[in-house]
Amino acid sequence: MSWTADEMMTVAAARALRGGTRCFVGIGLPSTAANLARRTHAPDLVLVYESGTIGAKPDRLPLSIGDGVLAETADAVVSVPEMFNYWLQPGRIDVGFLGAAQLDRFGNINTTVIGDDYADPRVRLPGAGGAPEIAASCREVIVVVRQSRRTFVDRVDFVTSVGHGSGPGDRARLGLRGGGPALVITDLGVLEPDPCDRELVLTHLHPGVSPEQAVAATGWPLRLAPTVSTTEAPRPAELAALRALTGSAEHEERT
Amino acid sequence: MSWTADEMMTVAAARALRGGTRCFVGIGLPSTAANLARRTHAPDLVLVYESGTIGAKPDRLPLSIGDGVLAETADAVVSVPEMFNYWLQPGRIDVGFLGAAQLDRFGNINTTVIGDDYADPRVRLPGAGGAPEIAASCREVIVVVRQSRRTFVDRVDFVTSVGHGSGPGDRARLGLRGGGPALVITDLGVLEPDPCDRELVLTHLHPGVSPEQAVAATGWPLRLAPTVSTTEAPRPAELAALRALTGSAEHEERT
Amino acid sequence: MIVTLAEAVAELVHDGDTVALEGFTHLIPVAAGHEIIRQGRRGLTLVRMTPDIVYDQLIGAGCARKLVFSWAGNPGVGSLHRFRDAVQHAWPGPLEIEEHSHAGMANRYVAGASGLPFAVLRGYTGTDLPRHTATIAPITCPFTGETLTAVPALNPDVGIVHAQRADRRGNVQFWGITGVHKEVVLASARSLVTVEEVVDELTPAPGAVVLPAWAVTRVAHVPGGSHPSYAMGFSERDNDYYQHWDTISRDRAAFGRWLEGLTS
Amino acid sequence: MIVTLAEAVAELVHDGDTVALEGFTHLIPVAAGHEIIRQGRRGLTLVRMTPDIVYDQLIGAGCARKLVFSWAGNPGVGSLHRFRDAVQHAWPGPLEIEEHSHAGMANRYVAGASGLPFAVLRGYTGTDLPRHTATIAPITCPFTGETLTAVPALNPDVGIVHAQRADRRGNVQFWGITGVHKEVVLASARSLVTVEEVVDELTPAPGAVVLPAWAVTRVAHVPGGSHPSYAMGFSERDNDYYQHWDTISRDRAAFGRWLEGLTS
Repeated sequence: MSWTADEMMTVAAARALRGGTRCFVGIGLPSTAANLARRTHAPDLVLVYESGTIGAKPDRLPLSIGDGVLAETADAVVSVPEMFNYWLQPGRIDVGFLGAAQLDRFGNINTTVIGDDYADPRVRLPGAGGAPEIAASCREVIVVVRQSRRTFVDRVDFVTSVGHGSGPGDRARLGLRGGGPALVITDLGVLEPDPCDRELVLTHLHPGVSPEQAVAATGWPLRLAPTVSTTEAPRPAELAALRALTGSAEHEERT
Repeated sequence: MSWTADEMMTVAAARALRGGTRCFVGIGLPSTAANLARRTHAPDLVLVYESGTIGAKPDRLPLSIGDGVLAETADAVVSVPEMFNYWLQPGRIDVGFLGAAQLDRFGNINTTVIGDDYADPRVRLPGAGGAPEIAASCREVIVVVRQSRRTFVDRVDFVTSVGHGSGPGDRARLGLRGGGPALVITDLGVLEPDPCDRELVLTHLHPGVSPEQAVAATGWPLRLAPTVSTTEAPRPAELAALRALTGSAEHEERT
Repeated sequence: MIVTLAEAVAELVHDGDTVALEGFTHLIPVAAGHEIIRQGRRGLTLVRMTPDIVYDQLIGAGCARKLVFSWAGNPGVGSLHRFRDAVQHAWPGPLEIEEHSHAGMANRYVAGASGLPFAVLRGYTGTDLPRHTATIAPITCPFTGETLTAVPALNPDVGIVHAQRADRRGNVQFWGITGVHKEVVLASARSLVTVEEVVDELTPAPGAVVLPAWAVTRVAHVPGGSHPSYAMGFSERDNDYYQHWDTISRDRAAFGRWLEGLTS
Repeated sequence: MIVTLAEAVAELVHDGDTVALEGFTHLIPVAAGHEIIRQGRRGLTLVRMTPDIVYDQLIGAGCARKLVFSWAGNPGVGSLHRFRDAVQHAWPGPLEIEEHSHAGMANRYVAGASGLPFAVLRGYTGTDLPRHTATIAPITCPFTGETLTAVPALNPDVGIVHAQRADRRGNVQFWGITGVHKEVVLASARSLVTVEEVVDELTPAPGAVVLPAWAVTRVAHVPGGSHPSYAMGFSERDNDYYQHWDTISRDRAAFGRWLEGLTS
């Protein structure tokens, strides 16, 4: 069964979620991965959406964070202030799933502006949303993002959400209580912060991806972990569940 | 139809409430008066209880501020933090109804301790409850309390809830946004703050009460308003509604 | 209390006002936004956590002077092209922005609804937002000495939301994802709620929030008034329209034709 | 997750703990308080907005070292005699008090549930409470310069409430007057919810609040566990018992007999 790089990325992200985990989910790839995990190995995964739905159990992929199916199937629906104040801020959520327009070597994230001048940006992006506080307060953060030199930059143009700041101890100094990015899952492989200096290093490559490809798609001199493992290819059951979720029977050949 | 001093006091308090008024109600005399007003001249009076019930329409007198009948008949039931933060604090409530164990000439209220030593009180009273913020935030406050030298004191032993402080301008200086006590309704008559110096002066006497009785029941040299009116005696319809509410057909002769 | 949408907007929304149309994906008062465009309001400070299609439209139509927000995008689709055009090219005019996070915006409404001048949260620390947004400040806990973040209250001149139902006296009821509905109505000096239906009496429903009539300024009966957003129990989100908007909004001329269709 | 009341109290409540039993008139966890007395806990800091009969009992039984509260009385009846005896005559031992207003206590729980060290409110100004309560402090708005009041978060070691229902996985549901139920459970390091019934599946109900099982430490099935308080839909408030308690509690000997009946 063949699969696309995006499917590999989504499957890898789903696998990173364990059963019982409380997961703060954004729409798009994170939501697909979290729902896939719930359909496969982690049926008791707790999906929390910033729209206020706690323990949503959608039978189809929600198309927005405020999809009616989330409210209808949730254990509880709370107001948005309550979601941020009572549930996210005190550290009740295990995993925050984030995307990024830019990501730097310490896992800091930009979703605000591209360009040096905030007042006159080259590209105006949507902005912060819930991300800064998700990045601050979840026990750990998983970033799901396609890897390219445009995205994986030496220094983000704007720090929307703090990863490991500029290195060890920075999160503690800032008073951020969550652990920050633990995994960055891309269409090429997986990056994890070095235990000592917190710089993201390549720890996994997806099947068929070379280290050179990953290095070439990274805007800083990407370090490889002492052992770089190969991700297990998507299993047929995983692919079937994913495609049932996304409703796409068609799929591209992986190039 | 004869009536008791307490009945006169309750009827006078009920009459002070106009239709459409949002009224923050404590249990006991204030609740009886507010419910009486709703049954007689002010059917659209909005009863708000600190237990979180907004627009309660009880068909019998609730016996506690958390009586089930309040929740069952309310337009909305909110949490206690929401009640204080979203509804009381911003000044959405027109009238706050308070009782008092001690009350001084400026309408400051004590419900905390009797005696000079807080740490070793002569009598330990229940304490503040919602009163300090009701007194601070409602557009105006009505105090309903039996008049005696023990209660109407020159200086309260403990300021639990601020009335007019120590005189004109004090509320503004303290940043209190509500108007403070506008009426003190007792079993003898009605006191109102002097428009200039904010000291409570006698403006009404209930039928059959002499000015001397009121002065004798007051622990400071009670001033009389230029015109002291006589309260209209309870009408038969008011008494009937009150007695139906309190379920007491028996009533004492007024002495 | 219950008036037409046109009457409500004419009465409540004035040039130069600070106006918040809220609804977190659900119950967005889109029809009210269109009426503001139709009535030609100018110089508005628009406030909204998630400016999406209706704010793209208001901005493109030239109603806004300033935007206060935390996430401006077309959810599930991509960018807001009118918003980007305003920020990047000042078209149809310059747009001042005041940018926050969701947690910050939600707490600003909470402070506004609570009659407090500010709210406290754990937020923004280490990000670049405080360097560009004046309404973010550190605050010290008087008991522990810890530094946290303060944001000022939002108290719009007008708060507008859509809801499922009102009764004839103007009591309002909504359920499903309730977002910051209650907060924006209570924080605003004046408020308008557009509703799917007006009933004789509200019946209790699971998860339903009720706002008493005396906490709302005006109610307007506007069935379908949240389209392309939705009203749980009444309509489904029109996901195709969100896609469709991407095509219309990419191009100033196409947007112009859309605007002409709305206002003519 | 679902254990007996005796097991829950043995596991969760330790000598010297700060324990909050909440329930605003409604859903007061009286049976849990009695179990704390039976198990002979000592040195507790008891927290409760409205200490009433069950706190009078805990204080009279000698479980408490300190009381944090805002209104201590027998609602609709009068005084709490065991509380007064402790404060006025240090019987059965001295009782330290930390006294607040309702608004302050409610906000302290909100801060605790929110993971913040303090809360801000318009409160206490001009009263004598700040002269006697150390946990009240002024705080200045960084935007307007206005002075408001700060109170520190409450984060009890154990929070205990009564509720109508739980499902077998431990998800908890309650409705009617919900008071500070959610806040005290979320603010506490450990929590216990006693429930009227355990069902296979929770069904939505108007006004119902649901706490997911993972936000609660233990659930115990204790039908009638809020008597003489009540559980809407299950029982009525026993107003006679509140009157009756006045007689029992006035007298140390009568109270002693009541206590012996409870613990033997």
